[in-house]
Amino acid sequence: MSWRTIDRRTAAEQDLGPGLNDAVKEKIRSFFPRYPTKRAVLLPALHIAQDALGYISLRAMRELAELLELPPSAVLDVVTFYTHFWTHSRGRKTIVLCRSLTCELMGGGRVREGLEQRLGIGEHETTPDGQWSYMTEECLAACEHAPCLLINEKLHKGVQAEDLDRILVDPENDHLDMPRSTLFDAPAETKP
Amino acid sequence: MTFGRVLMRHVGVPNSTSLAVYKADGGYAGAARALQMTPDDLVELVKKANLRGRGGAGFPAGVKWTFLPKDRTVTYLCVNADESEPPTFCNRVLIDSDPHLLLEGVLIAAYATRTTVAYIYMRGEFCEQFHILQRALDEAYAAGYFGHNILGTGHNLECYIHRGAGAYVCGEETGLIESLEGKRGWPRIKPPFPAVEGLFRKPTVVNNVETLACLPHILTRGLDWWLSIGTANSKGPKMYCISGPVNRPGCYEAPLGLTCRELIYGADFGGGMRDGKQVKAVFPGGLSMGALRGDLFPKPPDGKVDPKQDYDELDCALDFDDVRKYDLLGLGTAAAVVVPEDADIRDVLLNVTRFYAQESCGQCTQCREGTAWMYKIAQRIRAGAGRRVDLDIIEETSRNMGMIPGLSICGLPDGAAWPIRTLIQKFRREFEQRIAAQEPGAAQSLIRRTNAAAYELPVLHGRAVQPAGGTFATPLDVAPPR
Amino acid sequence: MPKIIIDGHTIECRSGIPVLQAALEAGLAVPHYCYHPGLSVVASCRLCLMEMKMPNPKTGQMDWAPKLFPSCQTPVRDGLEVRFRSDPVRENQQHVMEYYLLNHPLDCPVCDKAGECYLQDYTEANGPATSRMVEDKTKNPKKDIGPHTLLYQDRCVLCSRCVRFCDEIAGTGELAVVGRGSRCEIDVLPGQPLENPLQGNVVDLCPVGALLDKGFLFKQRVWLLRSARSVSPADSRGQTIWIDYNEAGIHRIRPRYNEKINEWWISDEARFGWKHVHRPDRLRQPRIRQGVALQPARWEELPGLLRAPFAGVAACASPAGPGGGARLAQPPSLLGRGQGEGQGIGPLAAVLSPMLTCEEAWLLAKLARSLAPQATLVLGHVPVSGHDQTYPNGFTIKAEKCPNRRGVETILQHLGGPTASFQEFLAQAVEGRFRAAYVTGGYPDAWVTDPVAAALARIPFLVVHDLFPSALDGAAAVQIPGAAWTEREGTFMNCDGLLQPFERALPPLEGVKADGQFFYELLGQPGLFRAQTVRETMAAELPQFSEVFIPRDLPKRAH
Amino acid sequence: MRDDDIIVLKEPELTPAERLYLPQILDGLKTTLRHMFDLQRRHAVVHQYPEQTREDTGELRTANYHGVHRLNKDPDGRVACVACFMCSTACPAHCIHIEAGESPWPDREKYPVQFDIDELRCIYCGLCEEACPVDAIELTPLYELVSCTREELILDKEKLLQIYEETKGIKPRRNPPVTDYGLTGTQGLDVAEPNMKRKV
Repeated sequence: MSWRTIDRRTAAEQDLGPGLNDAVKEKIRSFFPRYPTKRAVLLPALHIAQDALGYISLRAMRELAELLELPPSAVLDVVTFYTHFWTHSRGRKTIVLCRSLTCELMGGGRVREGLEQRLGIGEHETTPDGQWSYMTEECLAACEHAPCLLINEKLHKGVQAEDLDRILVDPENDHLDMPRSTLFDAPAETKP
Repeated sequence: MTFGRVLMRHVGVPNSTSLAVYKADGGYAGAARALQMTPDDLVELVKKANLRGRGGAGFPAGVKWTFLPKDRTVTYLCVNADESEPPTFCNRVLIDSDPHLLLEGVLIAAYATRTTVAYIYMRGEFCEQFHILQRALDEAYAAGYFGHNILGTGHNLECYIHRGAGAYVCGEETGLIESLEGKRGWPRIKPPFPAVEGLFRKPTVVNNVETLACLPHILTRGLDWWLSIGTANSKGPKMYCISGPVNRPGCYEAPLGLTCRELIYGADFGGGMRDGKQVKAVFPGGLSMGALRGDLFPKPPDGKVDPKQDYDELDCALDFDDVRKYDLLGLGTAAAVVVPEDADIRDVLLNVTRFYAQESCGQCTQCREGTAWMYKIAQRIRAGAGRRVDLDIIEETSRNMGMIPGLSICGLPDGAAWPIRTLIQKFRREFEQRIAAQEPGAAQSLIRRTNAAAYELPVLHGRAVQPAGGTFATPLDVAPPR
Repeated sequence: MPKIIIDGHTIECRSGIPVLQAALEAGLAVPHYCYHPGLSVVASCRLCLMEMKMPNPKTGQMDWAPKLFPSCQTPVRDGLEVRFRSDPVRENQQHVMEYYLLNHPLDCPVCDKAGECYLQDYTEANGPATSRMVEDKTKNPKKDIGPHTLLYQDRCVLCSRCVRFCDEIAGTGELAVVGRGSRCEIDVLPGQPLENPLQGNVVDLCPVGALLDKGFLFKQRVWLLRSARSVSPADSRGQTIWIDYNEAGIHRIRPRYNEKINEWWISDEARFGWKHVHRPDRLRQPRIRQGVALQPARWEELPGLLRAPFAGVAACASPAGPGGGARLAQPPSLLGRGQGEGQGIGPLAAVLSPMLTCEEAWLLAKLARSLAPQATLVLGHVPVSGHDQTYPNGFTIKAEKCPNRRGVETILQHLGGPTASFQEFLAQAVEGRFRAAYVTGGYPDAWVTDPVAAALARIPFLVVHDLFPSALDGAAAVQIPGAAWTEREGTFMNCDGLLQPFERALPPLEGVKADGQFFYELLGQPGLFRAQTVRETMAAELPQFSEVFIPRDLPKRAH
Repeated sequence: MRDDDIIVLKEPELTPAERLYLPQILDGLKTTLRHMFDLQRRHAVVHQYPEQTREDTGELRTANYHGVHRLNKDPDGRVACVACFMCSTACPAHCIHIEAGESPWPDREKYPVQFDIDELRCIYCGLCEEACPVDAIELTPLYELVSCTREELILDKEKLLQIYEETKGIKPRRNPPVTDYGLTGTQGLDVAEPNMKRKV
């Protein structure tokens, strides 16, 4: 077909991305007793996989499907439905910007502009040095501190466009590991 | 006001998330009391308390529990902690400061419904809250409040936290159930209702965080205390949220029936507007419930005040009934966002339509296509290429979606239609002023070239729509694309 | 049988079906997309909404409820009163149609679905004439999702029928809805294409032109096609099909509803199993051996040419004495090679292919027996590949890839006398027991293996009646071109003994005579071969053939 | 032969008044008589063709004259036809034969591989022009249609496109190609990216 068509029948090896290692799979299997069906483990499994790989690669989707005994498309279906999951690789630090009504009224739009200007990227893009990605969410449920944003899992409250310089260079960003419980903590050796 | 905070009594208390602090303050006494009653008595008690669900619809929790089939073998309890309604954050505040109150509520509800497995469905954006709750849960397990043979009563309860991943529609109970089952959060068709066939096709109860947090207090403080709070049909304390440009944005607990004006201007609550601005509009129950006119309503050009239309609506009492008099969908989450006088109403419309276009799940046609269309129109109006007929189209579209006229599977399109419709209805004059003031040529670049005729066709077949009027008197001269 | 009232008319319907199905079967044109009787109900298109009478909570009287109900989700119950002809219902239909067309491209001229597209029909019946959306439409890419299927995403109305089909019927789940809200799309996981053996059904299921068959793409407009009721010869289950054809030939095959066998679906084998009909190397002329080569012959001379040698062979075999070998059209040397005549086995054999219809097999068997009462009747080669495949909802693809093995067997059993299986026949042929044989083929694929060719080469007077040239050509004394099943009429008996008639779609290829007609002429019967007439004569002897099964004809859009 | 292949036609029943045939005869005579006695218009009825053509007398209305067909080109010079078969469906004389195929261009899908019109069979009714959704087929004011053989008057795609080049000066293409995207012209190239990368 000479007109424009996307070929979905094949996926090149380099597009498949990284896969899950045994520790991650074992972690996922540890969730099986919690639910009566294996399918119900899909959402926790995706969280674990994203913690481990940074995003959900095509190979990870296939492996998860195999692990949970699902058709592979079912994983794709769920991954694309939820905004939390990335289907392409992202930076080491991800900024989640709130764009709910309160945040916009309180100056969220300017924060977003400032962010795009400083990082030079659009939504769902990554800076060339692989450090930053950003996305917007409809509401972070921190409206009393609007406008607010998340860097990895740390909430920054009452951020104005002028504060961005300070927030972006904050050395704390580099070790923003939340005190995780054992739930979604990907096994340590798989951390990127 | 002599109302003592109960749901929020631990806000600001140091180390309040620990079991020790919670127990020192009489924690888990309600659960202990409940475990001594029979489940049926407990259900009866909650029914008498007329505890109406705090999630938005206000359905009595006790009645919901009685819908469970009598001969069930397995029951699931789902806790709806997917608090996604914009400007709502009371669940977050509650979990932040008092996770054990929620867990105690879970325990009581699980006992009342004879549930042995409970899932707390928590939205993906709650990161810190997830860890707080998980720690609290681990503590409670260790202390024997969860697990096998709780406090020696022979009742078992496993409780798991299940994290969502960013989908508003998973706050709908069947959407939540689907999501828990590892599918996309497409709400299910009803019947069967979750109480009969819910999670994993078993009878299921879905309750909101705040609803469950009320249970320990009903048990420890008694029914009389509970019934003494609030208005005739809306009993108990409620957590109100206020955000936007007010002096003290935040979450406040008050008996049901607080008025909107009190919430904004009351010294105990919002503390008045920042910089002495006036209120243009308030969304008093989360976005979905619709907008109220503020102090500053658009004045008619001739200065004549129409008593039917030109009044502010801040005296609306925020309970389950009074809101309907002001053409709101319901109480919702009682989370108010204040739109100040200097905000452009078109921005508000754009934000609201974008939210629903973004969050519509895509199942029902009216909602999937309608929300996206309204967003496109709102974008165009914001860009300065609006027409007066667009307001009619948006309003008509908002009437043609939702569960109330039976046109959709879940209530999300109702929630989408209400704020948009009330915005257009209550602020139409301002929209029209904005449209009248815009650049006449602006529309050209934004209107599909191949469908120029539609620009002049405001009439849907068989249905009279207001004459177009529009901004532009003459038809657009549309050049063919080269 | 519950009775429901639709728009004031009382309708008796099957119990346990939704109101929508009852209405459709009663002939009402209720628009709908997502509902399909073979799939689960999702009630997401919101187009089939109706008004329903419910007890009014205030008065207790039955009254029209103030809201609409999806008729696909409401089961029928006795006394239910609903209406589709009312203003709220019509208004909703208009609005939904407007929503559907907001982003749907108006490319009907190049869309293969045009003419049988639900969106076209419903828009014409219910929709507004113009769209009020003046913004640009959302454009989505086209996707190549499988070896046979293309997905035109921007035409999709997200009825999710295809997704449910893959999940529930095929059980393979290759398709999924991806994305959310107005950004929803149908897609496969890259590298996991749609290629299950039932995948072609998603194209029929698609109510709009989103899923298209690559083989049919751009070939014809559907309103230029005619449809013939047929039965697929692809396997022994006898899936009922529509053959869509026009003067240029067959263009596609669609499933024909059959409550006993294949319901709404067919396998890809049946769907794509017509390509051989138009293969250019089809035999087009009868030929007889003269010297070494086969030379063209006229159809008119064939009956004489064939009857004489067969009768001669039969006479040879009889104790009465030497036969009329001299009267044979063939050089006697050619005949003389055959030596032995087995005990109880006639030297004449007729190989009845399981690709023949019951009527043709009957005529050929009768012919053989009329010429030689001891003629050996042989059930032809039964092609088998793999194992039976059964899908989650019970759809089965049989390993036996011929339509009428059971029909031929029934006839052979009834006629009695010397019969043989194909293997026995081959073994006996190798021993040289046959002096003449009439071998029918008609298989879509090459079926003559080397052992078969070697065995049949031992038969001095071999008549081959087949579609394509094969390794038998060198051994055949007479070669007769066969007609494909689309060019014939008759009945097939499926593996469960169900007798199903099918009609002719195309005229036989130029120069070819339909098999039944030729056998008729061989038997010396006057007039035209009509399957029905032959079947009636058969039924006098074989009661199994007195009744055929014809599936229910459903109204348009009732699937 | 299937039963529905047979079309039974019934001759219309004539009423007794119609059987007289007199009204029809009188009706015809009326026209003849009118021309006989209308001296003023008599000269206008007959042209001295070919010495005098209708172009010379200025009576040829180029905008709607039903002459030989042409196939229009799109702005990129390609055949505008999208091979939808509408014209051949509408054609009462069955004189249009189309074979469709995949287009060699990235912005369009379908185009006519073969497009033949039998000008001898054509009755010049113009229904094809009406039916065309992209205004690709149009009737030109050319009426001098002559050839030495019948085959020459079965015009193929190249010939029809050539007629467009010859006649676009006399009769411009009626409607610009602004139907919905994908059908004609260079639109439709800005297709959105696939969903995988577009989750916003």
